[in-house]
Amino acid sequence: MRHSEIIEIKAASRSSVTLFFEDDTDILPGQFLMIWAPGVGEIPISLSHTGKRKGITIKPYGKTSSFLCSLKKGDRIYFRGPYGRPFSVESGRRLIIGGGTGLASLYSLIDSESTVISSARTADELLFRNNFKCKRNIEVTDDGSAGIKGFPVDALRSINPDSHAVAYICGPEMMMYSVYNYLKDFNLELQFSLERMMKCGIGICDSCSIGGFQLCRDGPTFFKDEIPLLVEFGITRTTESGRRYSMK
Amino acid sequence: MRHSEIIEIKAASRSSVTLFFEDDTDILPGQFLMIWAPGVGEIPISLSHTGKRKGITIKPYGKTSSFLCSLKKGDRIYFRGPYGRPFSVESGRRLIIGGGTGLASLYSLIDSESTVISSARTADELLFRNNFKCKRNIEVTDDGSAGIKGFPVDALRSINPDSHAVAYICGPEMMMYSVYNYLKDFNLELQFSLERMMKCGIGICDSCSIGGFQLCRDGPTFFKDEIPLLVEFGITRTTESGRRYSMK
Amino acid sequence: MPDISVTVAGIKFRNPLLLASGILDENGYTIKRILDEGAGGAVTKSIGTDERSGYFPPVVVPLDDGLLNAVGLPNPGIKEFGSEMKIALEAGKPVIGSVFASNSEDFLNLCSAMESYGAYAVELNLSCPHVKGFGSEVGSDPDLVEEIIHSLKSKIRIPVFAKLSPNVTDINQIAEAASECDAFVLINTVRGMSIDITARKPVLSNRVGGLSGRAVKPVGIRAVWDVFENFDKPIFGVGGIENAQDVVEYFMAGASAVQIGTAIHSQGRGVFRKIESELADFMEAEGFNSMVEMRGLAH
Amino acid sequence: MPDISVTVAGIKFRNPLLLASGILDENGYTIKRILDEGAGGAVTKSIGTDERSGYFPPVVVPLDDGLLNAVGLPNPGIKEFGSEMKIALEAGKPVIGSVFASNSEDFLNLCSAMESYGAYAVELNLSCPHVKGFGSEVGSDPDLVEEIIHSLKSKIRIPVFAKLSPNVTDINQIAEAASECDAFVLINTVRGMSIDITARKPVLSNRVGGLSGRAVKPVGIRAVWDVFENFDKPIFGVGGIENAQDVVEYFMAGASAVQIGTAIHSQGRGVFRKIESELADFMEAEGFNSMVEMRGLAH
Ligand SMILES: Cc1cc2nc3c(=O)[nH]c(=O)nc-3n(C[C@H](O)[C@H](O)[C@H](O)COP(=O)(O)OP(=O)(O)OC[C@H]3O[C@@H](n4cnc5c(N)ncnc54)[C@H](O)[C@@H]3O)c2cc1C
Ligand SMILES: Cc1cc2nc3c(=O)[nH]c(=O)nc-3n(C[C@H](O)[C@H](O)[C@H](O)COP(=O)(O)OP(=O)(O)OC[C@H]3O[C@@H](n4cnc5c(N)ncnc54)[C@H](O)[C@@H]3O)c2cc1C
Ligand SMILES: Cc1cc2nc3c(=O)[nH]c(=O)nc-3n(C[C@H](O)[C@H](O)[C@H](O)COP(=O)(O)O)c2cc1C
Ligand SMILES: Cc1cc2nc3c(=O)[nH]c(=O)nc-3n(C[C@H](O)[C@H](O)[C@H](O)COP(=O)(O)O)c2cc1C
Ligand code: FES
Ligand code: FES
Repeated sequence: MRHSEIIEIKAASRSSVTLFFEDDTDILPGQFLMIWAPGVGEIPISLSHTGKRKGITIKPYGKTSSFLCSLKKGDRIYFRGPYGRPFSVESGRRLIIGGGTGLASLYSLIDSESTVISSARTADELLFRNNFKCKRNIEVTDDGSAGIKGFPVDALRSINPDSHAVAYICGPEMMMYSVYNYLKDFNLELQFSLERMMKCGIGICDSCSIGGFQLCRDGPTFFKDEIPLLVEFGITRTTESGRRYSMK
Repeated sequence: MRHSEIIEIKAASRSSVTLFFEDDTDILPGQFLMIWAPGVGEIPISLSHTGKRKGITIKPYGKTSSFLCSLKKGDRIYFRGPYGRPFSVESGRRLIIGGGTGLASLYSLIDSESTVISSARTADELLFRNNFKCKRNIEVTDDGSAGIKGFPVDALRSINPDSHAVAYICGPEMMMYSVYNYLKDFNLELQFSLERMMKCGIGICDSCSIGGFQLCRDGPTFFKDEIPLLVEFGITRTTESGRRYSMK
Repeated sequence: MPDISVTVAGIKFRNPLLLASGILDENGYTIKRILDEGAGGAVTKSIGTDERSGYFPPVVVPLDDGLLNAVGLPNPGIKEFGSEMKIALEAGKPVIGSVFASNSEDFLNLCSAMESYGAYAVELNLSCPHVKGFGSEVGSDPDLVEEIIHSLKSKIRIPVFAKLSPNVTDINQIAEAASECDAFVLINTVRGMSIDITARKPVLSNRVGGLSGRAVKPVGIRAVWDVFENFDKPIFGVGGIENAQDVVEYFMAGASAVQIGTAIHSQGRGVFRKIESELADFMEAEGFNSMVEMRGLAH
Repeated sequence: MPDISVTVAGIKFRNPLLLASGILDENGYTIKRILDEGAGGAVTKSIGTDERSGYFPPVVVPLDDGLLNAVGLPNPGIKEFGSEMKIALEAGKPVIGSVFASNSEDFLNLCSAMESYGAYAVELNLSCPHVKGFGSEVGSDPDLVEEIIHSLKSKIRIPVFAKLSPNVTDINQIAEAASECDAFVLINTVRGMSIDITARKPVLSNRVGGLSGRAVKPVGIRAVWDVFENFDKPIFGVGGIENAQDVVEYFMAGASAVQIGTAIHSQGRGVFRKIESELADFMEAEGFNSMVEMRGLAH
């Protein structure tokens, strides 16, 4: 395990925080670290801030993420990685679609020409709100407390996807599934960063597998033309025990 | 283990042979290989011919060396290495003193300006006889069947050591001990390649140690000013079991 | 072209390289893909009677020369596993069902279910080093091992393989107890542990785990050698296999086929195809026509 | 400056880094040099009652991550070894006499001789994995181990250390049998084997050997952890130590001092000085003042 000291902490939404630390490793957008909280657990976390000064943005959810959110400046974080296939950074106008903490792994891809669709359950869960510069930012909330009431696909209807070269999408699988089905017949390139339970992060435990591919190693980035190969995408997934269940 | 095919075999004396093989590794004069005869044994052997086409010159002595001398062209030899500190190749005139198979490890150092003292028990055991070019070759045999009757020190009396820049010496320890005592007060640099039983070749088994130094790793090359540190040199040595005995 | 197929306990494998139990073989789609991508056969994750979530992460520590793991036998329970077997078997290659239990009755139920799912054989995990009450705790008790295998052999028609642990004083004693089996599988992981010195804690949530990969190859070679010397039975060699040389080393020690796990970590799923082609090259260069010619050759 | 000295069983070591038995410690001059060059203490090669030549070479196989060896307990016999002890003790640092035998009478004679030669302690090799009738064959029999140590403790005044093998089903059972000792030494090598596939033969002349070095570190850490959990006694940690991090890992698992062998192969005799200075740096950075503060800290 490597370790670093937390040099700064910033709120990223009402409950989510960004932890900043320094580390010399090159980590590309879309890659992740396995973050270890000794005695608590280990979870995969994408980098929201790449570069020498690195940042991870975490929402308190279960025990490990909640523990990480409670850390203070000066505390240590432990991690291994980076792991996974990064996004392929394309030239041209970008459409960024982030659901929940999914926006974290997309954050470093946002530029002044981008269209950003950010969604969350409620307004105060929107990540990095007013904290990035882009051409257009469409907010979407489940409850309508900010922006469009509904889901990212609802926001998509108000823009022209083909005025973008590429879309980068990250969020809950059912959200990505609906976005894929909506966008797949347009011309722009699609890059999805999928999310499934990961126990090992290095392609051996099978907990993150989808249609025979390991998300932690073959992904988490998958391209438009690869999605049909992921026969389980949006359909079934497995629990900690490996029990298969339907997502519908 | 690495392995190579024997591409040529040449007699080096009545009973000794040189086995030639190709190997890409860089091996310097004075270094050795641990040569393995599967099912028979493993012994250290110096390179008599360095360069891409390599040669080892072996005298049938115990079971492993005898087995190696019985190999045919096309057979495989197995080895690991190179190991050991090589000779330091100095400019200036060289005095080469080889006793028995000791001349093997010196062979690649002989040049047209060298004085070579080659010794063996009998004439037909002299290694590489008439097979090298040098300024002067003094032969010495125990029984007087060729050249001077006696030991290398006897030949030394007939030359001026200080007309040489460096002496390279390899042979039985008592021979080297007497050569050291004779030459130590002259001005030329001395480099000895010592020989003791070696079981591991890599500095862990202690079978080749001399005054706390491992011949296989700190040596086999030792310089004039290091010899006094080798408190056992010419005095005591140990058997296969580690039992110490006096060499006098 | 040398023939790299092998037949073990009546089962024909197109190549001798099986996926080892516990690595990428919990999800039927993954097993199918690995078989499609070149493995000669696959052993499933070890399955028990009841659902288990396994241990909380960290469940694995990557080391320079291998892995330390304590996954904790997560599995959906034998009932749920039928659907995964069905998907895996679509590859049209042998799938072997690995099972774990603490008594012979449970082993029998698990094996019967695997048989009914179409498993080509069952592999008894008598050797997992990190779960209380299972694995090597069962596999180090010769009487229990003998009873389990004896009771299975009269009731199960597909071959029964016994996977043994290297973490015992005398592996031949356990092999003797298991000698009614149709083949031995050697070895499971070696008990080990890793502590993070800045966190001042063991890394694995279970603390103790099993060492696999390059580090344990000499341990596996020796186990196969010893059991080959004493028993006239097929052996699957497992532990640290990364290339064709390693496969041949296991064969010369006495293996009839091999299983590969940790090398997938260092080389990805492509490791099966890679070794397959290296193996044919080696055999051609050294004059071997079939795998069986190499078996036990170093004895 | 943090204090890196340790006191184990009443013996003070200027640093916790001892030379392990069997590596460069047959010749008194070598032991003396290693002590002069930085080791905190040294354990001798294991000495028996009679002279033994050991096995014919090859006696060692260098691997990427360690060594496999079957040296075969060469030793000049206890009578002859007095002169080596004398030379070694000139370094003015603790020298521990390692001995091997197959019964308690021989162990007693060996230990008495070591005591008379000035050994600071004796270490019983109950764990060499590759010599018939000695080492782990003795060390896997709890009754014999208990008898040997019991008979020694009443007659030998210097501390008695028990070096145990990891090649057993339950190391705590053997530690229990040895629990009259003054300290445990964990671990000896792990049984293994290596075959050369072009020669088609095991490399070691004895075929089976013992694995040491980096590959076995997790096995050693786990053994120290387990014995520390169950016994209130000093422990020497051995196995795969190459740097200060490894030393600290052993301490946090429960070691009171460590021994180093195979790292001399990769790094030379200078490894003791190197680790000594790394250790002080680590302690300073992490705020430790003494070695004992780190002992068992990961439990
Ligand atoms: C590629 C990727 C990137 C991610 N990036 C981010 C990010 O940037 N920000 C963010 O907030 N989240 C991110 N996540 C989600 C994150 O990894 C966690 O899944 C999430 O925070 C919930 O963790 P937790 O606190 O519930 O963990 P815990 O409840 O402590 O669970 C941790 C892990 O333990 C395992 N587990 C759970 N229950 C059991 C059980 N009963 N037995 C055995 N094992 C069990 C699972 O593997 C689970 O993931 C990412 C996930 C992935 C796959
Ligand atoms: C650096 C170096 C370079 C050398 N170069 C050459 C060279 O170029 N040409 C050459 O002819 N010779 C060379 N030798 C000598 C050579 O290595 C052998 O020592 C010599 O050939 C005798 O070997 P053998 O056939 O008797 O081997 P064996 O009798 O088979 O013995 C091999 C080794 O086994 C060990 N041994 C012997 N008896 C026992 C026993 N009872 N129990 C356990 N182990 C035992 C010893 O380590 C011995 O060296 C060199 C030696 C050294 C140290
Ligand atoms: C992550 C992981 C999980 C494993 N799970 C199991 C298991 O469920 N059942 C089993 O019999 N062996 C299991 N093993 C052991 C392997 O099948 C194999 O015996 C061992 O890893 C040595 O082979 P390798 O070095 O090729 O990995 C597991 C090994 C690893 C690394
Ligand atoms: C070449 C060699 C010889 C050994 N001889 C002995 C021995 O005589 N007695 C003994 O107790 N242990 C012996 N050992 C085991 C070591 O003392 C040590 O327990 C083991 O090598 C693990 O430590 P390491 O990884 O630092 O080498 C030997 C090890 C090696 C590599
Ligand atoms: S997390 Fe284990 S295979 Fe992907
Ligand atoms: S031959 Fe073993 S130390 Fe030199």
